[in-house]
Amino acid sequence: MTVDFPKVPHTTKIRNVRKNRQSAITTFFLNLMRSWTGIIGFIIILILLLISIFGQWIVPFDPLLADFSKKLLPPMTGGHLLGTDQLGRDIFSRIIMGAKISVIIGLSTVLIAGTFGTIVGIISGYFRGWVDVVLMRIVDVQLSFPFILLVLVINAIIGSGLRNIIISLAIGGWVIFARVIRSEVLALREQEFITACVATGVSKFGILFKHILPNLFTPIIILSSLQIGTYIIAEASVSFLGFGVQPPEPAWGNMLNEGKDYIFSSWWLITFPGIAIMITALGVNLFGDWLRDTLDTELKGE
Amino acid sequence: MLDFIIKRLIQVVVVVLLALTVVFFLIRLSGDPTALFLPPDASREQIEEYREMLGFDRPIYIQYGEFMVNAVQGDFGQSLRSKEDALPLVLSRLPATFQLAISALILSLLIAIPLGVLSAYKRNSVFDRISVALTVLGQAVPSFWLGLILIYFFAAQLNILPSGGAGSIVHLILPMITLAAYSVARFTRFTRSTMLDVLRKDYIRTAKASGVPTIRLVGRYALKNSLIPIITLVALDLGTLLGGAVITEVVFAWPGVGRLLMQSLMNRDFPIVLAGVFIVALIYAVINFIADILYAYVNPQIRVK
Amino acid sequence: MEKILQVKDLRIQFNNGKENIQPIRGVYFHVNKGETLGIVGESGCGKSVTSLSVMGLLPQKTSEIVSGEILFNDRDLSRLTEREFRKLRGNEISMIFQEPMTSLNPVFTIGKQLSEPLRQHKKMSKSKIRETIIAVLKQVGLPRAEQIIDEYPHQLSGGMRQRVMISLALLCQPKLMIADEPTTALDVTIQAQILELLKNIKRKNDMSLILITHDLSVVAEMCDRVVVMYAGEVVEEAEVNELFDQPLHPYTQGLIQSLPSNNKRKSKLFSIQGQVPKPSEIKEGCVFANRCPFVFGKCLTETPPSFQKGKHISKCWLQDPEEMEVKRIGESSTVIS
Amino acid sequence: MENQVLLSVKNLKKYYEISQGMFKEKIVVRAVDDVNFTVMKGETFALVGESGCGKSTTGRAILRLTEPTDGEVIFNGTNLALLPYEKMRSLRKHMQMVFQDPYASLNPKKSIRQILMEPLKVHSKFDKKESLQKVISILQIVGLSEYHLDRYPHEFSGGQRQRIGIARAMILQPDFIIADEPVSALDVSVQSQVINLMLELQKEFGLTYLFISHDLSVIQHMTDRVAVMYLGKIVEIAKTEDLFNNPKHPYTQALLSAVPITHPKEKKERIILKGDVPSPANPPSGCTFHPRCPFAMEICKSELPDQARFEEGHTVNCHLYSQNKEEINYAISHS
Repeated sequence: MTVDFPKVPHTTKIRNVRKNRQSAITTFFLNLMRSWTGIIGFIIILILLLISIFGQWIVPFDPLLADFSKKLLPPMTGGHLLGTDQLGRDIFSRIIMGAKISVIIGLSTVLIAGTFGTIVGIISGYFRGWVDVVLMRIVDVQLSFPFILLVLVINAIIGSGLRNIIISLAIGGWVIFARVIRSEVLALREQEFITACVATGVSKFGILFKHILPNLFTPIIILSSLQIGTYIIAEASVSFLGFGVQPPEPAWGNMLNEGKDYIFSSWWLITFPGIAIMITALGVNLFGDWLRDTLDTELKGE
Repeated sequence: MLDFIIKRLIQVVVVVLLALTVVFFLIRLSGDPTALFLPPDASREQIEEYREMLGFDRPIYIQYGEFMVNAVQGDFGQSLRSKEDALPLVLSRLPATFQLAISALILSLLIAIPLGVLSAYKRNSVFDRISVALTVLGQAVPSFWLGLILIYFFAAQLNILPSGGAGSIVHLILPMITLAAYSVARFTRFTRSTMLDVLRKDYIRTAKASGVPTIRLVGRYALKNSLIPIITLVALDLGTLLGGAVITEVVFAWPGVGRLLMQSLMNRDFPIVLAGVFIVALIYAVINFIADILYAYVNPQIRVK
Repeated sequence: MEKILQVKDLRIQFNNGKENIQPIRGVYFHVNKGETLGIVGESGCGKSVTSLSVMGLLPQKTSEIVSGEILFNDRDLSRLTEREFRKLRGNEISMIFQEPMTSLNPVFTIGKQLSEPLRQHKKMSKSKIRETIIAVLKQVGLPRAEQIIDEYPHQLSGGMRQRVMISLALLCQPKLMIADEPTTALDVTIQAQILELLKNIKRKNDMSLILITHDLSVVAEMCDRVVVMYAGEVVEEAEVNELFDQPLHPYTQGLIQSLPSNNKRKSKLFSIQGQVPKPSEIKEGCVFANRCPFVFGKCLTETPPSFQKGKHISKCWLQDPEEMEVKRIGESSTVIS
Repeated sequence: MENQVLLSVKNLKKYYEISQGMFKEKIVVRAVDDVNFTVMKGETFALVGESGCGKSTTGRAILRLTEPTDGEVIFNGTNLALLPYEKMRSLRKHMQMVFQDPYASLNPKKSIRQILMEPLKVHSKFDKKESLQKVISILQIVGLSEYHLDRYPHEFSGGQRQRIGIARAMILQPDFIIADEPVSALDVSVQSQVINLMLELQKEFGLTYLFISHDLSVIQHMTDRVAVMYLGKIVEIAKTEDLFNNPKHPYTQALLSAVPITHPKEKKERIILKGDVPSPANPPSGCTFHPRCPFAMEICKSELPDQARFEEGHTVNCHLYSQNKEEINYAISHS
């Protein structure tokens, strides 16, 4: 009982109707234009990225060069826009260089924690069984310990430095990804379109890679963008407490740590690095919120 | 309900034991433990002697077993510096931390819930916009920096509040505000969005259709529905609050567990670190446990079962 | 006959942040005292929006009544303040919603939720309130009313919850009850129970009922008169028998003919081609023109007025006496609007 | 081709266990409890019942979209319930499914081209060019066109999405399609379009349907035989016309009488059932329908009724028909 499909003449050209669709980038900017906060966040991030890439060429002074004759100069004196610190180093230059450290830490932590957490989340959520039970118990245990404290303890044990603070943050941060991605996978698994794939005869791995993974892209992007801000603030806190990035590296956190002893005499030491952290976190958060709002509505359709 | 409580209690125990295990192995795996326990200028003989004394020459699983057996009995050894017993030392600092954390929590809830409700009720008004802007800003300000700025203004400039230390209620004001700031921002924002969600629900429309005035709708009805997710968030955030307490304690020289833990980490005084981790994990697990029960109380769908 | 509700030229506009759309474009209908009026139409035709506007429950920020009147006992509801509306809602007009599962608040007991309209509109003591609620719960056929009053919604089945919703709407003995798809979420056997209940209650309480539904058989079962809505307009209005015997608008004809029971078993069902236009796609001419089997030139360019034949109104050029080449016969055929 | 058995379901069971905590026994929900029926080649067999009666779970258990707890599903001589996953996967090209919710059953991130190419790729039926030809021709068959190839599901209306769902099920040219409430999410005017499409496809390709629905008028219109389900069990099976003209089980009678009239002048005798459907986690003893049954007898409370057979394969599970005739007449005349 084979009934053939009606023949379609071979001359039929397959038209591509993509022409009248917006490209992804155009859509991105059109959506961005609708939100003030999104634009602000985007601009802050853009500036941050630019100065962390080109910072070393635009700094007016060597950020590491100490000059005791110029120590604790207030802002706008001697060509020092934001003044100098207790060793006579230019604060403006140090903040610019600090941006690079924050960006490196934020991005690499999100990359490591995100990748690891996502993998765990997918394994846990898709294959379930005892693997899921074990992994989620671990996540539960870790989540039952304050993030910042965990990072501090780990960092104190494994030692300071840029690499180690990234490792500490990643160890502290992967669980959020694992938790969120797992619940996304669980929700996706129950979706009718996944059942439809099983009914079609798509293999388990086909379903995972072709149907579940692409649908995880959005939650991963949203979560990552929101986590970067957390990581940057956490790093600053850890460095402020004397762990993390060590002097003389100009991280915003340890600048505040060094400056806090001069709080009664020289306000600028603690003011500007803090503002830098705040603006960065603000930009990342605003952008992340905007991303979540637009992508979420996109997910839901119209 | 009873087996729910028992189940959660078992979970608390597991969490605490696992937290200890992880920190124990992290410390052991991060290098020669004896070196960590002794000042860097110790002689070779001293190290060997110490190693034997602390039993580090034995296989690690025996050390682990012994540590856990002792830990369960509350014995974490002595501080390497002051030679005080570790756990009692940590416990003696606990009231100060509680004082700070609880006052900050109460302060933030007192501000955040009314603010969030009002913001949702007057959505898109000037008041709402300002409150949203402040919450966004509040979440971006690192708490230790806020602490420094407060010290600068109120201690250094105005000289009306102490910059650190403990003792009287005035000492509490700045640390409490510092610690509460982030939570205020987060809770306000969450209360607002939860309220907005609830106000869109079918059952709110039903109440409206029975002639309930908006004020009562928001204050009496929607608020109770919103409490369930708010309690969940507050419980989850207590960890952040405790973590923030550590930093705040350091900034304001507040004599709590956090400051002790920080000093011990600096000094590599690991018995105290372990005792501190034990206490923090225990507190956090217990808080979550209480939150779960509270949650069941507010949510009749769980309670009635 | 006394008209309890009159809706005249109602136009409602929604703003979704990007653009303005008008899901309701000039709706006319009325409800006589003591009758059941059915409003039928498919999803998106504006039947629910219309009913919400009568209740004053449209979202305040994003929607706006652009023009028209909603006369309830000769009082224009479209100009009422929120405070004035509140005194009406649940008191003189009440409403039953489609989803009994989500329409009751999960964290309050049934009694607490039912006491609300009485608290707002009647001065009653607590014990009197409780008494009244139990009486109404019994009236809607709920067993164990004395216990149910202290239970939470999740302890009840869908059918029971819908009974609770009906009792909520009934508490203050309203003059008009609006039921928005009251049985759509329910199973057939439960639907039969609820429809029966609505019929009895309407009779006993001497009120008028607006029944909003997509289901023609519910209309056949329940209604005295029917308004058919399509794409934000009323396309036909008639007494129920007349509508089923002699539908005038091609859309109504199509709906009735496409019911499986009106077709020979296993045969191809009659079906209306194409799809409902989106509000943004509606242009000049008749809204149904793109799907109408009888479409002709005028339909595409001019919006038809409502033609009236006795009590039967239809918004279709085919009913134009000139088009039909039927001479006007006195008053029986006049053009309104 | 007539009278050839395509699918036979024997003693199919699907139980769910719900944990009640450590100290309480698990609750067993008997979603599908000992279901038996056969589907002939080329016919449309309906499963009808109210929500929670287990009709959808039965459909899913047959295709092993949910693993059956027990029982046999014999399709063309193979017992699907015992097949290893990979074998089952390759057999799926012969049996497909159309889902109720056309919004949820299409992956929002995939274009129509990707959605329709996938089944062909999975079962490596054709090369790329041929596949595309198939996709285009199936789109035309279901009333869409190649113009829609690169659009995404959210750009379509409900009816169009259901057409796409049907196209996906049809593209592998299966012998058997399970349609789970395929038209209940659709508007009336679109509903008839989709029913027509399904009827046409059946005629053209000789398809066999298992049609799951709660809508009795649709079932009456398009199916050949019907099984009525109540609380996980089949209570009556008959030819569609027989069932609608002469329902035997009290539940079927009540169900049919509850169907709304289609013309206001129609008068109908209603059997209004008492109460609600009990929970399948805690079904009544004996015949599960007895608490609501107007004819319930003593025996119904304790014993499960056997199947009574009538002419033309009409079977009923009810004590009224296993007792002697006089008692039945007594019960009916006193109702």
